[in-house]
Amino acid sequence: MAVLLISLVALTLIKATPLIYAALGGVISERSGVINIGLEGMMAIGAFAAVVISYYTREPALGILAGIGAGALGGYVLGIAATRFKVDQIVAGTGINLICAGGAAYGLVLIYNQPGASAQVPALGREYWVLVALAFVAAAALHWLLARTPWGLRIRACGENPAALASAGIDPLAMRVYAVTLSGALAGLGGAFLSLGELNLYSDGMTAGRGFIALAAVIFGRWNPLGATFACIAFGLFEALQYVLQGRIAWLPADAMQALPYIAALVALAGITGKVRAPAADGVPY
Amino acid sequence: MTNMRRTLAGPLGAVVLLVVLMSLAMIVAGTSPLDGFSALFYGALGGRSQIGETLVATSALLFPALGIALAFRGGLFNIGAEGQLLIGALFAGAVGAQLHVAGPLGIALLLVLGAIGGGLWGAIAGWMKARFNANEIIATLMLNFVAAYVSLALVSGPLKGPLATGAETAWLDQAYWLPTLLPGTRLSIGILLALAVAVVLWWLFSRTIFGFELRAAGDAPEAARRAGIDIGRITWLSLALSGAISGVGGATIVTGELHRFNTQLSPGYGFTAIAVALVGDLQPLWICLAAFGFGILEAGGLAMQASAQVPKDAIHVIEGLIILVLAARRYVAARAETTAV
Amino acid sequence: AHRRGPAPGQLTLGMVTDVGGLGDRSFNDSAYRGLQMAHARIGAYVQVLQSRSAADYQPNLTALTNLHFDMVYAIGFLMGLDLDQVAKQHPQQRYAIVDAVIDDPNVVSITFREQDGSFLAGALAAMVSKTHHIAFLGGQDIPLIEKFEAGYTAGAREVDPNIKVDVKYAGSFEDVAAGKELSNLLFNDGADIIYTAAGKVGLGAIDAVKSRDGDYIIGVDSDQDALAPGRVLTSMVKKVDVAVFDVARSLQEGKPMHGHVEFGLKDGAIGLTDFRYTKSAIGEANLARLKAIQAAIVSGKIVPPDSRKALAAFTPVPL
Amino acid sequence: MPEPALVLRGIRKAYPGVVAVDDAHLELYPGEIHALVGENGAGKSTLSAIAYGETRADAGTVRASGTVGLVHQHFELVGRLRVWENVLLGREPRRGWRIDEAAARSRVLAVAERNGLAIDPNAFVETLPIGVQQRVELLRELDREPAVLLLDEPTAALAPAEIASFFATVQGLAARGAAIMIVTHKLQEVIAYATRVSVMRHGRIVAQMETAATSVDEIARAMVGGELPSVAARAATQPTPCLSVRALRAGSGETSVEDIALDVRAGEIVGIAGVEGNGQTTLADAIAGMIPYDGTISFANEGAQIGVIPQDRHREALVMPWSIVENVMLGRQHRPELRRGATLDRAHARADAQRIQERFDVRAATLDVPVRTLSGGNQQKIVVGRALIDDPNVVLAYNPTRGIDVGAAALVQSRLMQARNDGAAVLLISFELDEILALADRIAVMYRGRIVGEFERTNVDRGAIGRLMAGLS
Ligand SMILES: Nc1ncnc2c1ncn2[C@@H]1O[C@H](COP(=O)(O)OP(=O)(O)OP(=O)(O)O)[C@@H](O)[C@H]1O
Ligand SMILES: Nc1ncnc2c1ncn2[C@@H]1O[C@H](COP(=O)(O)OP(=O)(O)OP(=O)(O)O)[C@@H](O)[C@H]1O
Ligand SMILES: [Mg+2]
Ligand SMILES: [Mg+2]
Repeated sequence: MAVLLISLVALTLIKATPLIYAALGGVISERSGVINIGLEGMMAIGAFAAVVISYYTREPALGILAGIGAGALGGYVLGIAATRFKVDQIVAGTGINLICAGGAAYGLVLIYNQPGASAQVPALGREYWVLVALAFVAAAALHWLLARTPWGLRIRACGENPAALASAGIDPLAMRVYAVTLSGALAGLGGAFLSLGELNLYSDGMTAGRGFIALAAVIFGRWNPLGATFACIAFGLFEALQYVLQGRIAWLPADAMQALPYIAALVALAGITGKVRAPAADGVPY
Repeated sequence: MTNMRRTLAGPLGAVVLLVVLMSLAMIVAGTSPLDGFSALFYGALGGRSQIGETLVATSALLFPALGIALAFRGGLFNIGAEGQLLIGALFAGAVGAQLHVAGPLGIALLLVLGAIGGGLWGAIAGWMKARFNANEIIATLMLNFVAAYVSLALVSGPLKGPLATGAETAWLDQAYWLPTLLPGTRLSIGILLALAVAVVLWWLFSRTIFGFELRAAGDAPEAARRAGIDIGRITWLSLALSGAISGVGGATIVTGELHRFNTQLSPGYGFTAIAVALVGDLQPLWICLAAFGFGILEAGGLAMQASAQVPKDAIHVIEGLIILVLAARRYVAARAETTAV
Repeated sequence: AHRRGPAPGQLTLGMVTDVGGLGDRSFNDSAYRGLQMAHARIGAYVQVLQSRSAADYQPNLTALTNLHFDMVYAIGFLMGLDLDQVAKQHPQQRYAIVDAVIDDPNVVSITFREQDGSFLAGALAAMVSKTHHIAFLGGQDIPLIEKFEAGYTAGAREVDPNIKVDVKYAGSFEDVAAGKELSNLLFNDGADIIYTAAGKVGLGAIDAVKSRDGDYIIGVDSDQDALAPGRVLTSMVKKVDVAVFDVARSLQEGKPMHGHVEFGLKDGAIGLTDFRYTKSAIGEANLARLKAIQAAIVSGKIVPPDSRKALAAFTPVPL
Repeated sequence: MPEPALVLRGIRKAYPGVVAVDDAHLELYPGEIHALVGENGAGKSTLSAIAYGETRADAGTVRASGTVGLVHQHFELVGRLRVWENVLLGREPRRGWRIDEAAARSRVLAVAERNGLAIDPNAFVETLPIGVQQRVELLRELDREPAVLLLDEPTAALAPAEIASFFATVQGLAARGAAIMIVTHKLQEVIAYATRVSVMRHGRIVAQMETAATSVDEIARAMVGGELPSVAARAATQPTPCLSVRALRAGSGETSVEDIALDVRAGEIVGIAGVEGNGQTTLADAIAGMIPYDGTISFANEGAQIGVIPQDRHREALVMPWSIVENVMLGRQHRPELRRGATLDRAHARADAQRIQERFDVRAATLDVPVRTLSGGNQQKIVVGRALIDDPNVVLAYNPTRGIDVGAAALVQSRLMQARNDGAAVLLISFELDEILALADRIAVMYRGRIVGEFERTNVDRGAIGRLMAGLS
């Protein structure tokens, strides 16, 4: 029983970590007023870039950095499209998702001359627990940054009323590009955690909707880093529970069990009625 | 400078930019752009069966795109078209495989079932939004996952066809098959239905009171509420209708192409359709055009992969680029206009 | 690496993958190896189309048909019904399908007795397990995977009637991380051997076992032993490549195959790998016992179950 | 004369279909309070935005000798941030990485004190009444010590007492050497507080006067380019019961109302006087059926038509990206004359829009332009026009002339009077006591959610009303 509990906790943390990174990215982006539907793609490209760089340099730490960089690039493109070019944020995010997932799949062919999955590459060993811990540190840090620093104040103002920021002499568009880039960097880190922290390869489809779950966590967490982290943990816990319970409840088919975390999320969504309020200018172009 | 801007601004500019980007992608892949493009266009439009495949993809994208447009117009971000399509298909496939009703009535029954299934799935999110103010982006997203797992559980269990080797229902009776539109291809008359839905939606948005109220609720919810519009009703109704349209789309895939329900019947049409709807500016008639464009890519992409060694995923990159470039073109055009006075 | 179209007179082979796609290090990859063999040994021109959804099967098959390949392979039972339709529309085109039986004159149907190989895997696992607790990790709970599960469980019971066999499904063939997480869970729960039949998800399981002494993964479809030497006990190989190559060669030699061809233990198209990293861990006695079981299956003395229902009726056969 | 602080030369700005500003010249001098007046759509906001550098002119030059500050016609505040955060956004005092909150608060208090403004730096802006929000806007600009301060209709939403203190602040600033330009439609303010006044018409500056040497009438004539329309005369009516409110209790917190009893009869205008934030919004929303309430609100005749002029035209009345025609249909989409089966009769709606345009002199390039592109006053005219077009039994008017020019205001007031003369029951909520005194047959004074006094037109006592509004009895 104790063993079960420990693996449940370990599993929950491991499940939650990539979600937390992506969700924190989602928080920053949405607090600045940009809905980042592209988190999924940025995770994928981050996971891919991490593996490629680790493959060439044999240095997983560099791979992680590359993952962050690739995610940031995805974020930057989304940011520019959604601000300077006034592309609808949902459209731009959808485009980014296609480009990132397609680009990674394409990259596999170009680099490994083999579609579907990369070779195994040098990955983080036990150090990956550092990344798990770092996720929580990052959540706390982001919470503090948003609440206490000029940077945080400006991000929040940008998501509430970009015109006010403009009146204060700060370009809200630049602010948004910056926030979405950071958002992409975090999502990229989440992806890199998957491919080089937990595993040691990139495989098409390996992000498996985590970016979208992170997006949900942002809302469950009420656009607050700590809340979003909590939501990711809850989601991780439900997934872990689903894994553990599978096969223990004889009459419930495995596939139906797999729907459990999502159904739990729906119920939770109905439960937090009314109190949720998005940043006023979230999703509204400036 | 001004002249260059102007050229760039027009749709021509967008096309040129796209061709350049796509060529670059092909060169990186070691394929000559000439081969790539000829493969793309030959594969999409080079003959009857190619055109047929293109239109099959067009039809599959058009339904969910129209459904999405309906919800988006009402200010509701329905990103659950994929799940709604799947449940619509499941309803049609499950009943079609069990029950035997002959003739056009049977086909109509399956399409209606598709609408009911998808509509129900959309209405769940709508009800949650109206009743609990639950964020519809998240609700529809979660329902996608639930739809996938639940339908899989059903067709690998109770609804599994007796002869099926995979997770699918039994074959539908021939009587349920949608008539073929283009002989020798898989193109069914489903696409006509999709076009009809587009026309109805156009009429709905631009002419009817319901469409007016829907748009008001989407564009200015508080003003709409004060104008006596029941926002809750609009919310669940538009999500239900939106889901119903995607559901009919799922049913047409079942009755028109696959002739059975299979959990893997959509490669993410419901997601690509978001892009189709938005590239089509949420205007039903433009969406038809956008769906055709994406249909060309989907079908041509397959052929490109076959004869020019461009992997299919390259098509996703291209689709993504198209979305960004087309969406940005309006801004570029506007800029050119204001600075060129 | 600029590839061109086929030369005149070259044997042309096309292949459509199922939604698992290439790179699964497993089922689809194995079929692809068969094509590469055909390329290397008999100079065939080879083309692969991947499918993203069930709706892609027909267009993919049709696309290759339109390009007039000499043989079009449909990889996967999922395509059975689709191939049937396409084949009827194009009676002069030759097709082959893996894992399903299609009754068309222009289609060769290739199937395997996965339950037989899985039975051996289960028997081996039961012999090697120190905890009397082993596990099965499936991708999605679909009939094909059920064959693996049922054969494996029966094989384990054949050796150790009281063994505990945990069964979990990842709900996906792609979520590699889920494979690792579930494997760690199963290991932590006391299982010391996991048989995976889960496409790319299995890659995660293999990563999980790398850092665990005394625990093993049994790979599937392709020879996955080298992915974690010494930690992959064996792989239940399904030599789709051999079958695919055989079909091509017979065509090249002007004696094309017809109808339903079933591959099993006796053809060597199904079976366990040669334990090159794990021989000493398994021990000679166990290997001998395994041989005896294999002989019993080939002779029909043991009939491994191919579904959970058949498993319920299975009783160990005294040898 | 000293050097001008701001010089505008030959400014021109065209939008599709209109020339918003046309060859405008203007100079502002340190220490002066310069009023910029003009009809709705004359180009005042556009010119201010160009002077500030927010909008780029098509032609002309802007030269400023120091920082320029602009307080927009629509507030640009972040409701969910605190006062000090809004004021110091972009110029936050720091201690290391973090904001030095204590320093920030004291700095805001210091600026407020220097300018004679009372403010709680910790309050969340969205919880503040509009008058106080205006102070926050002003503080933000004041903190930057601007050499030139442009104020676009800063007093449109302020109560008389607030206006006086607002101008005290502005005068103090001018005395310290700032050049101030103030856009306003309240011509008395111009005479009372400004030193010079420029009049804009159709994008041009058509007149410039010393306020000491001019009058409200002269400015108004320059604005309109002729005589002002006079307000329709009050006809004799036989008021009959129409709207009756009893024991009404609604809302929560500061703006809740309690124990309200009120009758508005057909053929009369009842004015609700009061300082903003005393429950007027809640009362109006309850009568319009927009919020739940206890007590009774009853109409004498079944199915009475209510025409509503809401408080916030952007959020509550208009769909900004829609055309004028479509906005004219909004709220009327179920009216028999506008519908044909399930569809809407657009031709009829267009005719209605035309009628409104004529009756209210709406300045727009065409009826198909998005209302977003209209000037604030023209937007308001559409809202008023729509509320009155169907000859409603009850008219609920909330600050109906806020932000509209004197000519248009006279027009709107005339239309309200005509509606009354034609037998409508008009409830007029206004923060402008003058407007209420001019129009109302009866006046009720609201304070802290209650009606604290009622007056007949025949025996109004301005002083008494003022005292009641301030909570003194
Ligand atoms: N993906 C996972 N899912 C669930 N539990 C895990 C996972 N990864 C690790 N754990 C738990 O954490 C423990 C310690 O992990 P360990 O350091 O072995 O990670 P690892 O990534 O497998 O190592 P390596 O990178 O060297 O392969 C495991 O024994 C297991 O209990
Ligand atoms: N962004 C825009 N697009 C198109 N037209 C515009 C835009 N902004 C202003 N206009 C037009 O320019 C003209 C001047 O508008 P402006 O807002 O400067 O008027 P104003 O004098 O401030 O009026 P008001 O007193 O009503 O605020 C109007 O006709 C208006 O419709
Ligand atoms: Mg690891
Ligand atoms: Mg103005």
